This record gives sequence, C-alpha cells and structure tokens, in this order.
Amino acid sequence: MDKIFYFILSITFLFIFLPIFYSLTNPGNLSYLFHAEVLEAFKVTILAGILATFISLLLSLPSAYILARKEFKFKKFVEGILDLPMAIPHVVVGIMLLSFIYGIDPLKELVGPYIVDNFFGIVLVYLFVGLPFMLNSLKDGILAVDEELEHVSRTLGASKVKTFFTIILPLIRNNIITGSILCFARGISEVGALLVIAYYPKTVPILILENFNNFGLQASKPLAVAMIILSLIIFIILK
Amino acid sequence: MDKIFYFILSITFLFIFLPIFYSLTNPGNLSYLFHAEVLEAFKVTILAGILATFISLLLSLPSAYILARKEFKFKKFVEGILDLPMAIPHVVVGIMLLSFIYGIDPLKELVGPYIVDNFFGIVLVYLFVGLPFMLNSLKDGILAVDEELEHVSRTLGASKVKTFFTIILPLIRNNIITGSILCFARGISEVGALLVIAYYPKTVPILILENFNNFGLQASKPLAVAMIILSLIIFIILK
Amino acid sequence: MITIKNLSKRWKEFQLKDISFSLDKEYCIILGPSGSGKSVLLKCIAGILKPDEGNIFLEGEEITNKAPEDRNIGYVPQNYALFPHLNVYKNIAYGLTIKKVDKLKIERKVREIAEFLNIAHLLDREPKSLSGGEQQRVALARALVLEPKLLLLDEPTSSLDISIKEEIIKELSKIEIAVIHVTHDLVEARSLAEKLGIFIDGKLLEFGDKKILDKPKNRKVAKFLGFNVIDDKIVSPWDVKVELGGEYKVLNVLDYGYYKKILVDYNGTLLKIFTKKNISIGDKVNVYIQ
Amino acid sequence: MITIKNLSKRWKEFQLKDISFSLDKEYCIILGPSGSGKSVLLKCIAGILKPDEGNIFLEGEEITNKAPEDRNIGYVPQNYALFPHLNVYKNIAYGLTIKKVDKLKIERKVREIAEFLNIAHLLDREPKSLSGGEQQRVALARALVLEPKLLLLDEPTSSLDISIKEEIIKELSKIEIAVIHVTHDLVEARSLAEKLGIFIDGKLLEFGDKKILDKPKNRKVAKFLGFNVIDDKIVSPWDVKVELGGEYKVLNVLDYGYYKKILVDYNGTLLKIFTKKNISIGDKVNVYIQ
Repeated sequence: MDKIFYFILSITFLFIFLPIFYSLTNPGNLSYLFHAEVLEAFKVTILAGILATFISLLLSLPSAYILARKEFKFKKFVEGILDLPMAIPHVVVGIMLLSFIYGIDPLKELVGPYIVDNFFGIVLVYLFVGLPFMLNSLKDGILAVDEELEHVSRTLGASKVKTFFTIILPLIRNNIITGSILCFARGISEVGALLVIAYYPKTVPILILENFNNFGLQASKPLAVAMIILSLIIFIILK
Repeated sequence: MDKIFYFILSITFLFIFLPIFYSLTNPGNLSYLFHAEVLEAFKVTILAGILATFISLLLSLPSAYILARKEFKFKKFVEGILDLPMAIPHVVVGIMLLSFIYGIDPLKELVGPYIVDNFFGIVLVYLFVGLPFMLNSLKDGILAVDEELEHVSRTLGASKVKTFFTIILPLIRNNIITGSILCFARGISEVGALLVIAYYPKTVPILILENFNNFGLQASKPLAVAMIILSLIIFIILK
Repeated sequence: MITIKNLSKRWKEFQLKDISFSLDKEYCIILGPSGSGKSVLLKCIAGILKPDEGNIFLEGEEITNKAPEDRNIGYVPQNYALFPHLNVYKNIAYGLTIKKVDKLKIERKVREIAEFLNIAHLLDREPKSLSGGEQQRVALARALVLEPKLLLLDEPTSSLDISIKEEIIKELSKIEIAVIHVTHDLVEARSLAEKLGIFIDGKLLEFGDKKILDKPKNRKVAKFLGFNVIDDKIVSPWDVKVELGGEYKVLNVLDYGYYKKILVDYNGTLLKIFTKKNISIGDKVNVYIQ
Repeated sequence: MITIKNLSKRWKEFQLKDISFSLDKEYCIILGPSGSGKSVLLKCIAGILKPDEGNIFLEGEEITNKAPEDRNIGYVPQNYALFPHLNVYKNIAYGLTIKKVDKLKIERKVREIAEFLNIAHLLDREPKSLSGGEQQRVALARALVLEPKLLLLDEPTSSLDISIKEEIIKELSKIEIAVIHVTHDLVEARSLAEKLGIFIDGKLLEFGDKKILDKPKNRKVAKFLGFNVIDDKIVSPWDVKVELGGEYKVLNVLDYGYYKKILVDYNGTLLKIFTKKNISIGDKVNVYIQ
C-alpha cells in the first residue's frame, strides 16, 4: 500500500512543482523588469499591500481578542460573516463593493471619488479580501494563549490593558507576523476585484494581464516570474 | 478596555457585513438569471468544479496519508511546494500553467489542444488552485486520528489497506467534506488564471466581468448576487 | 484574615453552593474529589470570577467586587501558568515591575525568594526548560515575592511524580502566610493542613481541624475518605478484623506492601478492610466489625 | 510461551537494551519509572515496531518479522484507542468481523466476553460516552474476544481514579492467558504479578517472582522501589527505627494516615523512614539502622 501511496504523492507533487520550476527557469527577457511602468506597478502594489495590512492589523487586534475571549449572542454569525470574504468569488467582491459605495448617497459623495481607478480603491479591495486572514491568524494566536496567564497577571497587579500589552501581544508575535504576511499576500495577488474597481493605477497582476492580452505569453513571463519569486520569498518567511 | 474593543469589532463587522447585505437586498433584475448564457455559465462552472474536486480528492487521499504518517527526506520542502498555489497570484498561475504546457513539446502536442479556451483548461486551473485546500484538510484529518487506532486495528487482524478503509476513511469523513467544499469554492471563484487560459467556455465570474465591461454595474449585479448566495450556501454547509 | 460568607457561583458545569468559612494566618486545605469545582472557589477569591451571591472579606474589608489587581492575593493555578516569553527571573519580578518598584530592590527581593525556594540557580532559565517541580516553585516564588495577604494554590502537586510531590510539600510547609490550598490528595491534606475543609458536590460539608480525616461525621465525607458505612455506622477499614474461613467472599485484594486492602461482599455491601494477613481473591472469610 | 532474545530498539527518545526473558501462561508485570520506554517493548512484541536487533518467539515459532495482523497478540494501549466511530458492540466485534466469522457466532462471543468483563449493559453505547474504567474494559474485551496467545497491556490504570483502578485490577486478575503488563504502579505490581521484571533506563535489571519487590539486589532497583541505600547496603524504610532527641534533622514528613514517611538528613544522605511515631519537620532524631 505504501508504495502506491508514495507514487501518487509523487504525481501530485510534480503536478504542482513542474510548472513552477519551468517558469522560474524560463523567465523570458528579464531586463523588461526595469521599465518605468513595471517599477511603478510594483510600487503601487506593495504600498497598497502594506497600507491594507496595517489597517487590517489595527482592526483585527481588538476584534480577535473579543472573539477569542468573550461569549456573546450571535457570535457564530459574526464569525461567519467575518470569514465570508474568503468564500466570495473575486470578481463578485468588486461588484459588491462598487454597488454598495455607489448605492448609498452619503457614502458615494464621501468616498466615491477615491475609489474607482484610485489607489485607495486598491487598498479597499486588499483590505476586504485580506482581513479574514489577519483576523483568523490573530484569533488562533489568542486562543492558544492560556487564559490562566491573564488571570495570574491580574492577580500580580496588572490591569486588563497592561495585561494585553505585556502578556498577550508578545505571545502572539508570530501570529501577527503570519497574519500580516497572509493578508499582504492575499491582497497583492488580487486581480478579479481590481478589474472592476481600479484598473488604474496598475498593480503588477493587472500589468501582467494587460501584457498578456496585448503582446502575448512571452511578454508577460518576466513579470510573472518576478511575482512568483516575491510569493516564494513571502512564503519562505512564513514557514 | 472591553468597550473600546467591542466598538472596533463592530466597525470591522460592519465593514464586511454592509456591502454583502446591501448587495443581497439590491440584486437588480433577477429575471436575467434565466437567460441561456447564464445557465450555460453555471453549468460549466459547477461541472468543472465537481470534476476538479473529484480528481483532487483522488490525488489527495494517498498523498495526505503519506504526509501525515511518514517521515522522509525533504518532507518540509515537498509540503511547502504543495502549499504554493495558495500564495501565487491568480493571473500568474495562468501564465505559469500556459507557458509550461506550451513550453514542453510532448506536453504541448498531448494536452495542448484541450487547454486554451477549453473546458479541461478550466478544470486544470481549478485543480491547481484548489488542490492545496483539499490536501491540507485531509492531512489535518489524518493527523487528528490517533495512530494507536491503526496499531490496534492491525493487532486485531486487519491489514494496512483494510485499516485505511475501515478506520481512517470513516474518521476523516468530515475533513473529506470540508476539503471538497473548500477546493470546489476556491475553484469556482477563480477568474485571474481563466482570463489567461480559458476565457471560453465562460464561467460565471468571467460572465460577470464581461457584463460589467460591456453593460456596466447594473447588468452584473444579478449574477453577482447569485454567486454570493451560492458562496453563502457552500459556507453554511461548511460551518 | 479572610472571611467567606454564603458564597454561591455557577460556572460552566461546576457550582459552589452557599460556602462560608473564615481563616486566620493558617494553612487551610480544601479537600474534595477531582473535578468537583474546587477551583471555582479559588477563582472567586482571587477575583477572576464574580460570585453570583455572597461576600468575601479580607482583613475586615469587603473585596467581593474588587478587581483582581487590587486585592493582593497570590494565585497559583494548577498548570502554574508561567509566562512563557519571560525567563524565570522576569517571571518572578513581574508583579514588582508592574508596581514600578526600584530595580535594585526588585533584584534583592527576587534573589531572596529564589533562595528561600531553592531556585536561585534557575533564574536565567526559560520556563519551558524547567521540570514540573521547578515550574511549581517558580510560580510560588512569583506569587510570594509580592508578600500577598493570602495565597491560593490549585492542586499544586497533581501533575508531579511522587518524589517531586514530597519536595513541594516540604516547600509549602515553610510558607507562613494564610494559604488556601485545594487538593484531592489525602497525603497532602494530612501533611500540611492546619485547617481543613471537605468539599463535595459544590458544598463545604465539614470545616475544622484535621481530625475530621480520622473521625468523619458526615456519611458522604466518610465515603470519600474511604471509610465503610454499615448500618448507618461509619467504620474505618482498620477497624474491621478479618479471618480466613467463613461465609463472606473476598472480591478483590490490593497489595500495598505493608498491608493489604481487601474488598469483601458483606451481605451485599462492599466492605473495605485493611489487613496484614495473607488473603487472596476468592477466599471465604469471617469479619468482625468493631 | 513467549521468548524474547536480546531485543534492542531505539525509537524516538526511548531505547531498549538487550532485553531477554521468557514467559509461560503467566501474568507478567514489567515495572519501571514512567517515561522509561516500557511501551516500546510492547510495540515490538505486538509487531508495531521492528526491533533493531534480537528475536521474538511465540509458541516456538519466530515472529520477529511477522506483520502485526498475523501474530494473534492482543494489544491494549495506554489511551485504550477505542474506535470512536463504532459503538461498543462493533468495537468488540471488530477483529471477528475482519476475520469474517459467522454473524451469530460473533454475537455469541461478544456477549460472552462482555458479561465476563461486566460491560454487557454498555454494548449499544458510543465510546466517547463511557468513563475511563468502562473504556478500559471495552478495550480489554476487544482484545480478549479473539482469544490471543498473549495479551499486552500498557499502563492500564494510569489515567484512572483509585477506586476504578481497583476494579480494573480485579478484572485483570481474572484473565487466564499469558499477559505482559507494563506499569509504574507498585500496588498494581504487587496485586497482580506472577512474574515480575524491573525495567530501568531501557534495561531489564531484574526478572523473577515478586519477592524482588521486598528484597531487591540491584541498587538502582532498590532506589526505584523506595529503599534506602546506605554504605552500599539496601535497607527498607520499615527497617530504620527512629526516636525523638538526637543529632539528625527531620527534613520532611509525609502523613500517610496509618504511618508517616519521614525524611532525615543522615550525614548528608537522605534517609527514608516509615514510622507511626508523631514526628514533625524540624525535629531532631536518632536513627537505628537494622
């Protein structure tokens, strides 16, 4: 039995590995990576990713603490909703956010001008799709912190806030890192929602798609390889 | 502290909930959902999703068993590679698969004709992006099965294969269901890779994008709402 | 002095029912079966749980609704709960640091308490590198260094091997402040108790000095302590004499080395007897209840 | 009859070093400290682990490299490992079903063994609804129903409360096939052993009848069994007499109710003494080693 199982594992492995390996070893014309439009796309992608990750962290830290430590009515429902962005198809996320913002008048006037084809539209999309990854990562971290540690800290004279900063935060450091990376990675790989909300300023995946449509496979390869390498770096940090 | 934390949780919740709720309550002209092209898109999406999920299950069962139970050289590396499709941007997956298949001559002749703008191209993409979800879900399931159960089963006269089918499989039933749903859901929400590999036959997300580009937001709403509902159903089963 | 008045609390599957007792600077053992919710009592006293009813007074002042950080009560949970990201020194110093005590004074106090508990050599170690007994001492030191008015111990030896357990009992016997120590271990209770309470099904059934252990009055307590209850009389297993030959069947024999515990079918009730005689399962015996 | 010859095995942090012994239809206890790798021995005999060296013979036939399913050796792991998706009946019937035994015969055999172990009323229950003692009986039944040539028990009472533990010991004493039972519990060993081996640091240091427990020859074994080793002599804690007034300091007193265990600083070595005298920590005593 083991032999057959190992054989199937090999097939599965090769199915994933070979395309990645082939792409990395056949990157096409890498000098293209230094064109101004490419550098600009990387700048937009990474900045939007960092900003969305940062906002996501600020929202998730308190939210995750409440979800991990407190019981309240409809908690399951709230947790379910907060997971939903992971399940909604990417294009649909774009349609949904756009029709919400443009459907409610005060919102349309307030933020409408900063969304469509705007840097902050990209941040909004990244935040929406990345938030659940951050939130779940922090929640898992806090759940893994024995509540007795908080209890003892309180009996030793530390207030709730003090305990949060001196006990919880240092203990979920790795979850903060993991959550940030996942949130960032999920953001920068988004393309479906951006095609709806913010084609401009172009992010790297949009530029890859544009190159593919206008100039074909060969023209999109170098950028694709650069993105694979970026993903690999993120991924290696994560492990 | 608790009050501020609850307040931030409310903001986070509303940020995710309101767009979804607004979209569901403003679905636009739902009669469009019964057009032939819509039904055809749903058929293609769901069939490709089921086929990819099925293949993924067949590959993942033995692979997950080996990864959960055996130690071998470079195991960490193999596990890392098998997780990679989750980290690679969607458009890049498309470019990667396409350049791999068209870059290797025997492969190009053998499967090339069935990929670009072909139903099996969709299945290939779904399988590539969905496989890690299935695999991880099954691996978690097998890891949670106490190895002593297998040992006892063996001492009671059951062979390895028999033990796999009478002990392991029934005990990871829930993980098989979860893994299948995750794999299916990840597949059918894909759009970036399909824009590169198989715009035709149109899946639902592609059709939504096309409607948006050709006729604007209003025209894409009903389909988006239908997809949200489909995601919700999948999601509720999952919880 | 600590006084508990009519304390009641429901929490998860556990409950406390109308607990009242009072304690001076004494070592008090609360003995009861494992999983009977003795920890809930400690959590209420520490301020981690709010009682449903009743009051708690510490040195005359009511503290029922005070925050845990304002009580100055030491708490050592069952799993020790050492802060895993701080080394032993920083764990012990934690409370003093929070109180912004002068650094030199912290250093002196930490060294003092560490020497008192024989862990001075461990101060640079990480908690996860310590054995169970060492972790327990560090947790004790962390609580004691603040000179609390009361120390709460939750089954402090339950996950320790027998020899380590004996050492911890030795350390505990040196503590000179008021202690409430919950346990299900009879040896611990006998060895340490100045005051003793017996806690069964959420109620404090007996409270007094440790003679309770040898002369229980309540039948539930007697059963928990391993006594026989025959015809409404409470009889110690040492007070039943047994002889080979007779009408009663021996159902089980446990060999404790110095003596045997034998279980006899005595007209349908299970009679526990301690004896030094050589008796085996299946033997027929006669019994004399004194 | 089972014969183990020069068995060696490294596995995880454990190891067996050159274990040899032989056993008839007897109840054999292998006693040793917890975490010393006694389970590895059982796993090798069951066929779950392959030995690095040595041979295993069962009723004259070498089985060292046979698959576990071809050995007919019963194995009850420490956590019982009941199949959680099968009810009690199906758990017990599992081995017979695999062997494609006739349904009526399965039914008869399962009921027989269930009655033998007093679990006939549990047959419809799910494993997770059972108490620890009930789970242990089901695991025993599941192994015994196949009428194995040898039964392997891994610390069968280690996670049970004392009274349940005593009941399980009673059930085990009824088993009449060859048994190898590993444990760190002295009472279990004394109560059940027909043959007894002492296992420390991967080695079988003594093997014979249970008199070893009262007269150990090896010093490591003596220490593990709680004896004093003074001037190379092995002395039982019962064979040291103690008197108040003298030069030796009492470091610790554990009150076991019927007797006390006291630890005395005897010229730098820790002397264990069992006594009925009323002695407290800090007392000065005189000791007489017999």
